[in-house]
Amino acid sequence: MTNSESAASAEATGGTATVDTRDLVVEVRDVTAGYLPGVNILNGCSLTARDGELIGIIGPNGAGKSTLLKAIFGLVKVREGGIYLQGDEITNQKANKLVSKGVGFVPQTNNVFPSLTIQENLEMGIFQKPKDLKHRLEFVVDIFPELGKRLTQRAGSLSGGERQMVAMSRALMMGPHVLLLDEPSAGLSPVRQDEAFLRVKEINRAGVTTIMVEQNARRCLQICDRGYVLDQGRDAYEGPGRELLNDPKVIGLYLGTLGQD
Amino acid sequence: MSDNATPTTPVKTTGLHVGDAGPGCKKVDPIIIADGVKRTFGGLTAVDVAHVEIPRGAITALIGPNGAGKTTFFNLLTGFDKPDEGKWEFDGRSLAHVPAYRVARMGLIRTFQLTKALGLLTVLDNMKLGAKGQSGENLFRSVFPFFWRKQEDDIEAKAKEILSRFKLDAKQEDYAASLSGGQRKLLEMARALMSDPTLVMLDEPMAGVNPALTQSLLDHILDLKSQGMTVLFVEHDMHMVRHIADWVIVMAEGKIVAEGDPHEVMRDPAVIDAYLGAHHDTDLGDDDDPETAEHIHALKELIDDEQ
Amino acid sequence: STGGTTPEESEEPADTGDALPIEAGERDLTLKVGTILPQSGTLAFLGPPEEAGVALAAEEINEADAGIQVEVVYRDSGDTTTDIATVSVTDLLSQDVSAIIGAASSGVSFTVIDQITSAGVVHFSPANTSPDFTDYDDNGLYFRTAPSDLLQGEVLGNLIAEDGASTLGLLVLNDPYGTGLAAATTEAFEAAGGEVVAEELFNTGDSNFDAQLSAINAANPDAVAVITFDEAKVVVPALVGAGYPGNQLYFVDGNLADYSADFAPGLVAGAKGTLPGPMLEADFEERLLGIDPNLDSFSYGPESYDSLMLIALAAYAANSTAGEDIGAYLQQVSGGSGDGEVVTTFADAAALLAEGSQIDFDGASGPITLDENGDPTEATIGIYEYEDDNTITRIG
Amino acid sequence: MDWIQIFSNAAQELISPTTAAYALAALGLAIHFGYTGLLNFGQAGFMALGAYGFAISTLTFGFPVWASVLVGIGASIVFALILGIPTLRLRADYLAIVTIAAAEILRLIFTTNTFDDVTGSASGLQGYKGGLAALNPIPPGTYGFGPFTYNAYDWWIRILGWTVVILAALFTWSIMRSPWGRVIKGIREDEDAVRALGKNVYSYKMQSLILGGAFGTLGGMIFIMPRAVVPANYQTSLTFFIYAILLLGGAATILGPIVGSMIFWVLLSFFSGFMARAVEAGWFPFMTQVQAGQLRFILVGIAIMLLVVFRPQGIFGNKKELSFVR
Amino acid sequence: MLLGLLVSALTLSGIAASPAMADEGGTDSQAEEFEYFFSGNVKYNDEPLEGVSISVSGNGYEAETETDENGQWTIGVPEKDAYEVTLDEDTLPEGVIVEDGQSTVDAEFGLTSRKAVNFFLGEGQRVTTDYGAQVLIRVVNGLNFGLLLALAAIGLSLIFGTTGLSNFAHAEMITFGALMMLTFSTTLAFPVWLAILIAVVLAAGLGWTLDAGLWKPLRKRGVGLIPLMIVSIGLSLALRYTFQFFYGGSTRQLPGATLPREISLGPILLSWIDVASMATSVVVLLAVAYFLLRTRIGKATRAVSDNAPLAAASGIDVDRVIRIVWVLGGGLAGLAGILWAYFRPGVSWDMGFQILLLVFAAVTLGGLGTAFGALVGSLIVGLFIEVSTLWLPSDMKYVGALLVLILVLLFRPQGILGRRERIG
Ligand SMILES: Nc1ncnc2c1ncn2[C@@H]1O[C@H](COP(=O)(O)OP(=O)(O)OP(=O)(O)O)[C@@H](O)[C@H]1O
Ligand SMILES: Nc1ncnc2c1ncn2[C@@H]1O[C@H](COP(=O)(O)OP(=O)(O)OP(=O)(O)O)[C@@H](O)[C@H]1O
Ligand SMILES: [Mg+2]
Ligand SMILES: [Mg+2]
Repeated sequence: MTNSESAASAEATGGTATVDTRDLVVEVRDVTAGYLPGVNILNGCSLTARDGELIGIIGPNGAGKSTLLKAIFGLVKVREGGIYLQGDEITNQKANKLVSKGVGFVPQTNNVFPSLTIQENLEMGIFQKPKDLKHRLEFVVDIFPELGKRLTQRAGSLSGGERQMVAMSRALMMGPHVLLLDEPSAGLSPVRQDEAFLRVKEINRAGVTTIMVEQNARRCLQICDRGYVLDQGRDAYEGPGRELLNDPKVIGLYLGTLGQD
Repeated sequence: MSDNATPTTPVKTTGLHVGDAGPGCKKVDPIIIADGVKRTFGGLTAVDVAHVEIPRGAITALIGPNGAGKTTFFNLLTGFDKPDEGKWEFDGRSLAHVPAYRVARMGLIRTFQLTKALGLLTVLDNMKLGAKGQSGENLFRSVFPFFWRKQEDDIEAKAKEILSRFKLDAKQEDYAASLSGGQRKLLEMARALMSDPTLVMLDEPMAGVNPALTQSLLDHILDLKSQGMTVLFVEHDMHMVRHIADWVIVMAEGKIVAEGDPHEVMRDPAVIDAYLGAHHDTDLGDDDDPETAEHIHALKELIDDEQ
Repeated sequence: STGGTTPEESEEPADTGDALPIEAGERDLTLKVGTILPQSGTLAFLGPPEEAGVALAAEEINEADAGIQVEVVYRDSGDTTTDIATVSVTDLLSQDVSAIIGAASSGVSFTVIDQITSAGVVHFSPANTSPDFTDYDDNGLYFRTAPSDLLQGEVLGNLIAEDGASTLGLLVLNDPYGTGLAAATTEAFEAAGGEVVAEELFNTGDSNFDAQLSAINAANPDAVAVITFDEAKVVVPALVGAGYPGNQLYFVDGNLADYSADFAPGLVAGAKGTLPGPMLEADFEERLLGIDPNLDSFSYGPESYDSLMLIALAAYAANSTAGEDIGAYLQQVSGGSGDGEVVTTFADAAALLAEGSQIDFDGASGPITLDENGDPTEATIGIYEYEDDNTITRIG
Repeated sequence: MDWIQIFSNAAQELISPTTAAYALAALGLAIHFGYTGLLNFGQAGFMALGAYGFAISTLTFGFPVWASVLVGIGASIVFALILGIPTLRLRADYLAIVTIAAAEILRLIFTTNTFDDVTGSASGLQGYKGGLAALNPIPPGTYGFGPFTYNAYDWWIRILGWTVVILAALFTWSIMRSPWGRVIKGIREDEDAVRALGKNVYSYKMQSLILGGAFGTLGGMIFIMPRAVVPANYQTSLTFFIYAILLLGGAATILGPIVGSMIFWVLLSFFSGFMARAVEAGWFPFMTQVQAGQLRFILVGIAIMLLVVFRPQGIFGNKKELSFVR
Repeated sequence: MLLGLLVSALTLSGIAASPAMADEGGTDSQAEEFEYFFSGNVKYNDEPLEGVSISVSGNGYEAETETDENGQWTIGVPEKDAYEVTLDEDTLPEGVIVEDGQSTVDAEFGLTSRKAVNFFLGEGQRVTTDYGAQVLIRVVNGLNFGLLLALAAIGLSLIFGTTGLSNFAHAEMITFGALMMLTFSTTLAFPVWLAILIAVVLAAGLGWTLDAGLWKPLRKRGVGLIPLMIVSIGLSLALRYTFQFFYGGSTRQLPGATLPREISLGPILLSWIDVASMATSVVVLLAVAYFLLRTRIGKATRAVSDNAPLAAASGIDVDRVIRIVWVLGGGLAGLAGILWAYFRPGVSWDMGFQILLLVFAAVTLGGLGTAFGALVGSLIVGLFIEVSTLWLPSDMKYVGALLVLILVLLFRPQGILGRRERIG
């Protein structure tokens, strides 16, 4: 599916009543990418995110969701196709360049600096804008009070969920225009998960274009504007979150019925 | 994709406890008994369990807020960490000062929350490593293949079977380092099952695993339960806990704070308050919540400040 | 007796009478000799004067045009850490050399002596002093020109005693050279009524010597003998800097050098040292400098020069360039078989040999006479003193 | 320039006992580092034990050859145990430094003048070859063709040395494709995971340390057959060179260490011969003979770098593994 | 060995040596007639005694002489043989006596033609340093050496910390600083302060160059840490011999390096250079610690060392941070090299390589990658090297320090200041 088609289909299937006329912020155009020579993980994957949209990506394990985020963020080499940020090509750009262009990213694994304290981890989140440190620190500690109590503990000794909080907070510290989240809720306790989703939504509503990969697909599709289902390196389904949530095919293949009881 | 997502209603094991269900209550047939186990890190008491028993032949869920000490408790039970005090036994045998590998040999296998795939071994080799009692693992016998060839074939067959259940069969010849986050979780769990453990302790096995697959794997676990295996797992996915757990133990700040049947425990206001949260079981999709609106406003200000 | 040495003639030659005959007549020989001297590694500072000595000898032999032409192939011995010597020897042997000159370090020589001598090639070291070579099973092919440490040690011990020191500190490099020399010095010094109050060893490649120096300083001996190679450049300033009087130091051949460029003026003024070899002919140093103008030390240059001279003369005497033949004649041309006319230049020596007469070659390093083990039996040990500008003058 | 001579000299290194000794030591390291992930930087110490164990048993105690070999191996097992008990719990990089330190301690003990009677201190030991030479079945004489022409003893030690190498390689190959090898490789990847699966990691690491150490020890014995025992040979740089050889060939491979050793020595010999002749021939008028000797090491250093740069996985290594290195 | 010496002694038949002391007086005119000489000193409580009569007898020959104003005497004899040397007690000054039987000494020539026989009378009054003072001196030396090691180690530790690379070529960066100092201060005769400045800047430049030309491209290609370590071993070899190529194999001194120490505090003697170098080390170490713990770049450095991809995702320019660390590490190594050249003293092509193991030991002992650990480790290594030789033979002085390293790691496997990683 090319970008224009996909945009068109988004409008056509248009669950949301109005046609979206906002600017394209992120555009992934037929991207092919992979790790090993000769093995493509993404096979002509396309995705768009308009200004202020909250996009959810779901799909089976190994579908290439993380790879897609990494490709957008320049951490996996894009072999074909292109990635555009507000119309400018950013294919294979250095990660720190993208950060200065207002893109933030939370990886799925290894997402904290183990030997830095929590506070230092958070400071790293706002490395390029040290002036705003105080403000944002307060903001983040407000969301995750557990962290506030332990600002001097080294992140390496944190529990899995605590790490995940640190990782989330670090991204929130950035105050980016575009936020890429890879399974931010994994490992969080239910109450923290809800908190995290709500905050993501709030941040998004405050104007941050957000693309999140989630395995907690129900929660994700509940809050997102549009969802993509990725399978075998390409976008298999795409549509408004609610619609996907109730699409029997999507349920059968990806969502399962557990959450419905 | 297969159609194994068809819902099944698992058979719950009941009548596990003696007397009232509550923190530290006695079990009819406990497989693990821990007494006064305590572990502190500097000033922080991560685990402080007065008494807990894990029922045999059942699926027990260990839940609790982040940082409650669940993983640390796992580490203590399996010999990966040493408690400051306390004693605990498995199958009637004390585990104090027993090194991790011996614990595993007794049939108590655990997985890690932060996965430990053996990166430069193939997925299949990862699995084979999980099998126990391999005669070819002895240096002297390893030189002569006829000692271990047959056993090796059996192990391989078994590994392939489990892999296909875990949807990893396509990746069996790849290095484990090339797996995605969720696939690693799957491998971690599949590998643990290779040794036919008496008790398997899974640390957040399904975090990051696709829901549809989760469902089919739960069936597998129930299968194993029916064959007599005991399962203790940590999980934050309440659907899953409700679905398969026969018993739930709630931990908070290192202590056991509640125990009981899953549905009952999840109705406990204290558990809801500290763990499940008010939004639990509600849709997060609607924007009309006044608190949310307030936050959005604050955020917008923050962003405007920067410009 | 100012400044002279009093070489004593060998009274009782090791092997009298049965000298091999020397064929009279013209020769037409091309002698190929290899060297394995240190070009790289920790002993590399010893390499240049040694190679210059060999090169000078080759030049003089070839200029003499006496029917023998010498071709020298220079290879590296490295040090014992790099194990390059075996590679160099393989290379040299493949070029059919008749003799190999080297190595500087006894340790390296031990690594290659079997390889060389079992190939029927003469192994001739200008600098090995380890006593273990004396009885080594070398097919009679191992020779050396460096005088034994026993001799220098005795001279040094007596010198320190004569200077009135009753106590002595030793700072010693732990290798065959250092420990051998230290033992001989100690023996002589104690026999004269003194006492060694501190003997501190260090290893090649040690980074600093503070602990050793503190120990010596703490014992406060009347004199300190510094038995080292190049390490002296580090040790001596540190020792004097720590308060030990520079004029009570004694140097040995491994480190007796001109320190005017290295040390603060007067640092070692009045210190003494011993160095084997007769007073170098005034022009010998200049001749060496003519070969390599960058030389800043001449250690083992004369010995290396003599090594090649003797090898060439032995080949000339044998009228053969086979290693075994050279080995058979080496002792004889050095004067070790007793008879023979004393000669000091190659041209004279070759002229005598061409007449069929025996010779006794005395070279730049003294009246070398080899015994049946290939060890030198005669030597003169010079005594030197440091001037205010840290240069040395021979005083005995 | 006599290229034929340069090449034929270099070719001789292919089968030289020194090459065999380094190959064996590198094979030991392959077990340690390549397969088990033990960053053992004390292989020189194991080699020294082989050399000294053999020489001291022969010289001081008058043991026959087989007993001397056993003493050397016994010593290395004891060393591995002493070294392993405290260090096998260490993280890989700590282990590296501790093993360097242990090997240096050994070398310093062999070097110190304090035990001169037994160790020969800095001058080392010689005169222990009689026993081995007496076992030589080859009648005296010179055999071979082209550059490979040696006398009976030289052939004997070459045959012995390479036989040991081949046997060791076959042995390593067979254990590494067995379940034992799988556990060992698992430990390299993550020992906690392997521990959780019920394997006694400590014991496996110890077995690996002993086995690779014993190979190093045998290498040490072969190493001294054509030369003498000199303590300065066993410095840390020896271990460095062996690592270079191992990585040249490929860390977790059987043929890698052997071919790596051949390449290393052939290169060294080639540079040696070439540089010296080039200076003699006046190709580098600005350079002295002495500098040529040094330039060779510069070139060897650069060659090691280039090989790693252009083939980081080594000659036999698997390119794919590289994309996953941490 | 001893046996060997004896054997070779026997083979040295007629050996000649020159008479020493020829122009130092005490040579009787009769000495000229002979080839063999006895000579010696007569001293009482370290003061020379003049006019004491000494006689030599043996082999049917007898001769006598008197000591000169320096208490020295020389007697020539005709044969190389055993003689009796006797001091005539009557000629001694009032109050000076010789213990019974010690006025006659049997003396025999060795290999040379000269033999010294000394008579030291009275009590020797050698002033030795007492044990306590010795310990003190060693401790101060150890601290001094330790600080220097720390300076060298911290750069290594930083580079290890940020890139995970065990850089064996660090030794050559140390040497490089010293060699540049030598070039600019001695060869080009710049003022010392300027030469130091230039040398440190050039060393920092070397760090820059190495990173830009070698390490960064290798990082880009994703070469693993162990292959990188081997590259550093190759680089170390190449650089070391390059230094030897250009500077030769011998040791040289920097200006002012051989001046005596003149600051004395009790038994401790220090030079101004020692004091300056200790002060420099302390100041620089504090500055580095401040840099790491307090500055933004410093924290970024640690972040990169923890998780470089994540650091990049946080907006840190990883390559720039690593470049800064290399420049800093190079500069520190260069400075360490200069101080090392003064401390040792001496500049040589392998001076850095000689302490590489110690530097690594120090870094490890303290805990890999922790800057303070490097300091603590260095001090311990320095102290142990200096102090342990009070009990150990001095040629085993590193054994003590290395043993401590092993023992410490036995009890703290993560190093002194290192932290244990969490499992699971
Ligand atoms: N090595 C350590 N040093 C200091 N604190 C530690 C260490 N290990 C764990 N902790 C602390 O102990 C507490 C319990 O951690 P644990 O990992 O057991 O939590 P958990 O219940 O598994 O949480 P989660 O659900 O987030 O995985 C946490 O607050 C953690 O920060
Ligand atoms: N470093 C790597 N090298 C080689 N292949 C890789 C690597 N990382 C991932 N892969 C492969 O790429 C495919 C997609 O991986 P990716 O991590 O993008 O999956 P994902 O959709 O994020 O899955 P999950 O939900 O499990 O995180 C998988 O088949 C995986 O095996
Ligand atoms: Mg993923
Ligand atoms: Mg946990």
